[in-house]
Amino acid sequence: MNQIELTLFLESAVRLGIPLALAAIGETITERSGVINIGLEGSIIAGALGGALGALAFEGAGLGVLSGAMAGLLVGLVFAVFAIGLGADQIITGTAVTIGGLGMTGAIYQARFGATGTELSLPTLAPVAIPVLSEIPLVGSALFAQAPTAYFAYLMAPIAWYVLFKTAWGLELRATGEAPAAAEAAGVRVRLVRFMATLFGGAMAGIAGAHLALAHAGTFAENMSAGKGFIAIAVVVLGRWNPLLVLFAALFFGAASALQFFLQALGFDLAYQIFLAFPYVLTLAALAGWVGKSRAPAALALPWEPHR
Amino acid sequence: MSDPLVRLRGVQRRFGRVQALAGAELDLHAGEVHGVLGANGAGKSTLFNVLGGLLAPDAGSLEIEGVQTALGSPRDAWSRGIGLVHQHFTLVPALSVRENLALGLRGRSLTEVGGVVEATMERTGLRVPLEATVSAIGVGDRQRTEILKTLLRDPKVLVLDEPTAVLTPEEVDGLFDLLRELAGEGRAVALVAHKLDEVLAVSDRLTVLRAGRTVLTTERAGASERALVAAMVGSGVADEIALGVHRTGMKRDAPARDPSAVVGRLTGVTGERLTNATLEVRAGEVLGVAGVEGNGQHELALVLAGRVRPAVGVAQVPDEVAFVPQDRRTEGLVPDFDLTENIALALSRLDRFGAGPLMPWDALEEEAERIRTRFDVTAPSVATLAGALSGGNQQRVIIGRELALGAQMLVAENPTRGLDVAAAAYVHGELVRLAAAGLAIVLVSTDLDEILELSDRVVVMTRGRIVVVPGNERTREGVGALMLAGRSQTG
Amino acid sequence: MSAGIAPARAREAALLGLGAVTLTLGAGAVLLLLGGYDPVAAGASMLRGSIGSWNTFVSITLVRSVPLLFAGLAVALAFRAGVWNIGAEGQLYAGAVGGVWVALTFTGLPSLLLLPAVLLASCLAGGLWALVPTLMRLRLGIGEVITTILMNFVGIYMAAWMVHGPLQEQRGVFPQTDRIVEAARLPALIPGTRLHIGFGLALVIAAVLAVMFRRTRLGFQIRAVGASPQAAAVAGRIDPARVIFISFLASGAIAGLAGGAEVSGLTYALYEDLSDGWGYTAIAVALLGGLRPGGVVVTAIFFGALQAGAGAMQRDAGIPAAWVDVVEALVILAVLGLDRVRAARAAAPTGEGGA
Amino acid sequence: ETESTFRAALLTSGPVSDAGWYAGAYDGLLLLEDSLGASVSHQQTATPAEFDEAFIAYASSGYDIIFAHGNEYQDAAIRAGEQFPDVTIVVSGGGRVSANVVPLIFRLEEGSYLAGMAAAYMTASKVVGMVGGVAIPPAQGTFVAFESGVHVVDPEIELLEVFTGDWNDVAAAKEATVAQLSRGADVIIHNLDAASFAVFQAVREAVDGGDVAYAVGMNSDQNAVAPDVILGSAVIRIADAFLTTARLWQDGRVGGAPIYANTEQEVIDFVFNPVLLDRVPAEAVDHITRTKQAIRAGEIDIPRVIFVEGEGEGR
Ligand SMILES: Nc1ncnc2c1ncn2[C@@H]1O[C@H](COP(=O)(O)OP(=O)(O)OP(=O)(O)O)[C@@H](O)[C@H]1O
Ligand SMILES: Nc1ncnc2c1ncn2[C@@H]1O[C@H](COP(=O)(O)OP(=O)(O)OP(=O)(O)O)[C@@H](O)[C@H]1O
Ligand SMILES: [Mg+2]
Ligand SMILES: [Mg+2]
Repeated sequence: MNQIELTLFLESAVRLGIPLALAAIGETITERSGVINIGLEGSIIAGALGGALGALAFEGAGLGVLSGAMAGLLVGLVFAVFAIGLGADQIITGTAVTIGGLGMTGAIYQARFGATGTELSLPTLAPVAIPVLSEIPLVGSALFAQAPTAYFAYLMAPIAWYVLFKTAWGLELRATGEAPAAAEAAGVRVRLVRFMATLFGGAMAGIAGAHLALAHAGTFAENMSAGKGFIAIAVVVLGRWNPLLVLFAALFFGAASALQFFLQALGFDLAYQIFLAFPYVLTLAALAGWVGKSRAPAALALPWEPHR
Repeated sequence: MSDPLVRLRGVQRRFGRVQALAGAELDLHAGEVHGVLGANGAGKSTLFNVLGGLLAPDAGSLEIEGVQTALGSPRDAWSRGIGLVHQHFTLVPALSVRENLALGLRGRSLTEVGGVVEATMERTGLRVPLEATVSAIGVGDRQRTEILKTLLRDPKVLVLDEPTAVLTPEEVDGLFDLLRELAGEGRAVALVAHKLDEVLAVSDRLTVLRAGRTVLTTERAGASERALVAAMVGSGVADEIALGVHRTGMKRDAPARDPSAVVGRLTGVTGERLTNATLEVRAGEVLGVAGVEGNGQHELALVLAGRVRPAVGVAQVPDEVAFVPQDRRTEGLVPDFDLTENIALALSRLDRFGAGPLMPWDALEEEAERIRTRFDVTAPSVATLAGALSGGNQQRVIIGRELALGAQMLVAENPTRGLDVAAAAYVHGELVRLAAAGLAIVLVSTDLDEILELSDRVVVMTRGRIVVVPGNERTREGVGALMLAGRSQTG
Repeated sequence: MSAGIAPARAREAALLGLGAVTLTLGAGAVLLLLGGYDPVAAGASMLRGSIGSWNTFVSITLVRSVPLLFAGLAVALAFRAGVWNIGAEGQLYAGAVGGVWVALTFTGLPSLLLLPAVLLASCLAGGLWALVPTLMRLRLGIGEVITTILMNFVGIYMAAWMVHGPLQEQRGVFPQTDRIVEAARLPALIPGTRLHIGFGLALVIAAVLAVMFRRTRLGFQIRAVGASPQAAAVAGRIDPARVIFISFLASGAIAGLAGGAEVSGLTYALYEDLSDGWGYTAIAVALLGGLRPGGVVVTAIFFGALQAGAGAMQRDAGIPAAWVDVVEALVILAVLGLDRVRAARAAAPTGEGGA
Repeated sequence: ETESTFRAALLTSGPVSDAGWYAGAYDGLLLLEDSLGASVSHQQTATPAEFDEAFIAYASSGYDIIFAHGNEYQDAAIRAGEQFPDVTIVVSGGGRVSANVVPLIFRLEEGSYLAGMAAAYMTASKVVGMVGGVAIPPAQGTFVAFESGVHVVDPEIELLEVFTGDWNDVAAAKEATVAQLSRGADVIIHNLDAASFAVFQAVREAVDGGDVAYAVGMNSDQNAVAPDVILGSAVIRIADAFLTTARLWQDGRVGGAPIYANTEQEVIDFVFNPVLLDRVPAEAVDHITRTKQAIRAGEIDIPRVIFVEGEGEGR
């Protein structure tokens, strides 16, 4: 690759990483509270449709992102009501929410645009180049000539990190995910904390979906989330439940994915399925080389009922 | 007497088939230290959990400062000025001590918390390693953290459920001074402990629970040990426990054994928290291991019990060693298993339960039943989940199981921690009997009285090293001094 | 654990659960009405298409349940050992590839040899697919949740590559393998239906697992390590690593059978998109079945019926696939609500039968 | 219900809301209902196991003709055809033939050959890209034909090819397109479903960034989707093909041999985007129009991927 190609590759890596980062930062907060939301996929696709419909209704991509966030949050709410409110198993609930989210968005899309869909063209979230930063050689345009949602992700990572590790609120959140009984005994409202964390995760996933629809594709298609919810969950682990590392992990995964298209475009004569598997294999390798054990929050996925 | 700060009346609480509380009563007055006694499973923790807002009572009333109150959560209890130090730790293992303390002080900024913590440590003399992760500190430090966490919120009513079990004698004395001081400031202090002398030493008034009911409330002045024990366990067995066996019946002057039969031997074992540990354990003796928590006793116990193979040095121990581990809820038991399964965990390896691929459940269930009866475990049946037992009853199950192993050697860490007087006496009696029968016993304990009373030889662990205590220094003071040499390790 | 719920709480939880059931089913009906579809017709076609007749039940519902059954048992086994194997999907694909490879390679063998070889190969391949996360957990301490998810994607692409490359049909045109020989095909379990003996095999495995958990030392060790690896090691002197190794690989092997049985019992060739996320559905199946083999059998058949009914809803009631997914999700949520009712009732003290 | 009505079913393995390949089939089904009074039903299937099930369910409940819209159905179709000799199964892009199972072959190569010629006239960089979903023969066929269309005009032009592995993954399609643009491609053709929008979006962003680049629509007339960047579309009029097929079937003329749909019947076509037509040199328009007529007349053999069993005789 020459320098221009390298720059383009990096741009592509960031573009592919951003939706993962958005969803994974949200999920990090959710998981830190002891909830694993594998219904994330449902929130992402809802965010994509919500973003698309919002952008059409309000004739602007910005408000589209906001409605995407709301849609993602709504799906997160359904998950939270069952998994936290009712104490139902988180994995089953997440499975149902994913199926339901994919189905519901398809149903709404068809109700709005007809059974055979439409060639939908949306107001898009155009890249905004940040004056000086985007001129940095090599990485400047990749990192700083992106859609506003990318900057939102850059911003949320340190904010989430700060809240998580430096504030009393974050302390309560982490305690809730590690030892809910102890947190409750200290006066933390475990279920409330988990509710909020899950809704936040849902909203972030919604923004990720809106980004896909408005910044990336400029359209909505059924199932366009294409498994990103699951990858985001893997990214959270790769980022060791630390929002800053999660951002990097997402970009890493984005780079691995971008590489596959560049290698294909470069004309490497390998079956393309091998390129497609590449980011996953690379992530496995990265994990193996990523020395030191990271540990999930101890109470992750365990339903909690104050034992009264 | 003034109106009580706390008045509990007719409190009932049921867990499935178990009526844990059946009309318990308790008054706590400002300015008093109130001892609460009762056999294992009497309902002490349940009652305090009701007071702490953790459990909702099925019936009964709670008044705080004369006002009828219903506590919906621990949060409510906190806001009413009730601070509860739980029997089982309610710390977050993955967080640092400082963070755990900050969690107790919800809502204040972290810098503010720092100041309050320092001040409280200063005032109470409770020193804890602030930056350490809780999972890496010993139970003594955890207990201190737990108490500190509660005190930070400046409660009007302070309730401590078995706080002394893991503290050294000096620390117990210090804690009691602190409790008196706190009471002197006009707070009400309630305390559960199983050692009568401790409770008697610190309390102004006493309440005894039996089978979920309050059977006695009395001024300290008017209480005799005998009457208290009678109230706790019912009249019949009280005498021998209170007066005889527990106090004096244990100590043996001349152990009957063959001193040449070495059952276990460590040579130059070095590893985590162990430095060049060399030790022999002989048949028929009780070897007492004293030390401040975190000086390597637990690691020594694991090696002696054959649970950990040392990286450096040689450990010659029997294939089968009975082991009563320090943390009963994570190492001793599987809380989600029933009693039979928990007993099977250790016993199903034994030849007498056959060697085929199938589990001999019938025989194991019989064995479980036997242990339940023999050790008087309060549980509806052997199909009860271990996690649903009171702390003392969990300990009984473990001890019963390990003794049934019929091993040549027994390593026990704080075997009577959390046991009521009767059970503690029984366990002590068993240890003595087994030693007499030729078993090699290693008794690791933070309870110096227990060590001094039962042991033939005593060693002290300080900073991972073993120091043998000469016969003439085998006194509370002598051993205590050796132990304190290792104090800074944890402080 | 919910053993500590007091009577009032239990009643409250039960009511909450019932509310959830009513709400989700009600919401489903309202949504369908809003979408312009007839909920009654939808429900009827769902029932008809899943349990409407003996033949429907056997040839559609039970057939659909087979991969869920294998994969569900695989997940249940792993979860019981405290191994979070989210990788049944990848293991299923590996199993399908392994099985089809043997079936295409040893075409001369008699059925009596070839069939067991095919199934064994699926087991081995599935186990091999689980080996990577197993070693990464035991050797490197890397949690299996992430590694198994990643291996799923790798497995799916590996199978896709196989049908585009090494195992592609002789003509080299379509992304599929050649059809496997008769001798490598699982015979019908009930003659005249589509149900192949894979279903029987799954039931046998379920029975074996049930007996293992309840009666055998290994089963007990697995449960102990799953419930508390520390207590298992200290009190039970069980080596958790060994138990995890065995359970993880066995789980992968059983998940591999899901793929092998699908290929040799039903499709007779390997295709891309062999599975519709069954490995993930299997997690729900296993958990809803309480991680008990018997429970898994029931929930796998339930999910089989759900999916069979979903097809019928499209065909007979004209409800589009997207809507069918919505209904499916709502039914799962309603079942979750019911499950809460059941749990609350179990916790409530009922005389002798209590907690 | 009158005697003359017949029952037609459609199977797709993707959502019909894709405004493309599946949507066209669904429109076809509705066209049978409207024009021929057929009673119709549709099922979206996901796995090979479901294919069998759906065929059996439709055949055993009296459906007369089943359109299985994708080559993935071919094996299951043969099995079902044997079991239910009275039903007729039409497999779009299928490769296997029996008495009552027939492939419906869309000669989209004819359209994409023309698209290739257009691309060759428009490329300034002499690099042209192709972005595909899954590498199945019909998709590969369009690329092969596209390539030869390009080379008919200018044999020097370089072609890039990428498959994303997913017809609907918009993010993958976008990055694949960006990758090709960055390799210098300035005309991009696709063979995708819903993800095709991302190709147009990527090209549009390149144009917004000051480059000159074009996309080519595929499968349906996509000219209106992104009129600012789409040069033209290689079109299949699937609904028309279904209608024609159903009429043939009514006449008893379906069975035992593949059905071909091509430019001759105007099922396949290449249509320029009128908005951008003024940028296309007259010479190019003329050349393409002439070629189209030659193809219709059967004078030009378009290279293609042969995938029907026993096929060799061409059209
Ligand atoms: N959550 C629970 N579920 C079932 N049974 C319980 C539960 N909590 C307590 N019990 C039962 O209630 C009874 C009282 O237990 P409690 O913990 O109050 O006893 P305790 O007096 O604190 O005993 P110990 O001295 O052993 O700590 C015991 O029989 C115990 O098994
Ligand atoms: N979910 C549960 N189901 C059944 N029993 C439980 C459950 N949780 C705890 N227990 C048991 O209920 C009782 C109360 O639990 P807890 O953790 O509060 O311990 P405790 O012994 O009562 O000490 P503490 O005073 O610290 O509460 C204990 O006997 C404990 O073993
Ligand atoms: Mg207690
Ligand atoms: Mg207790």
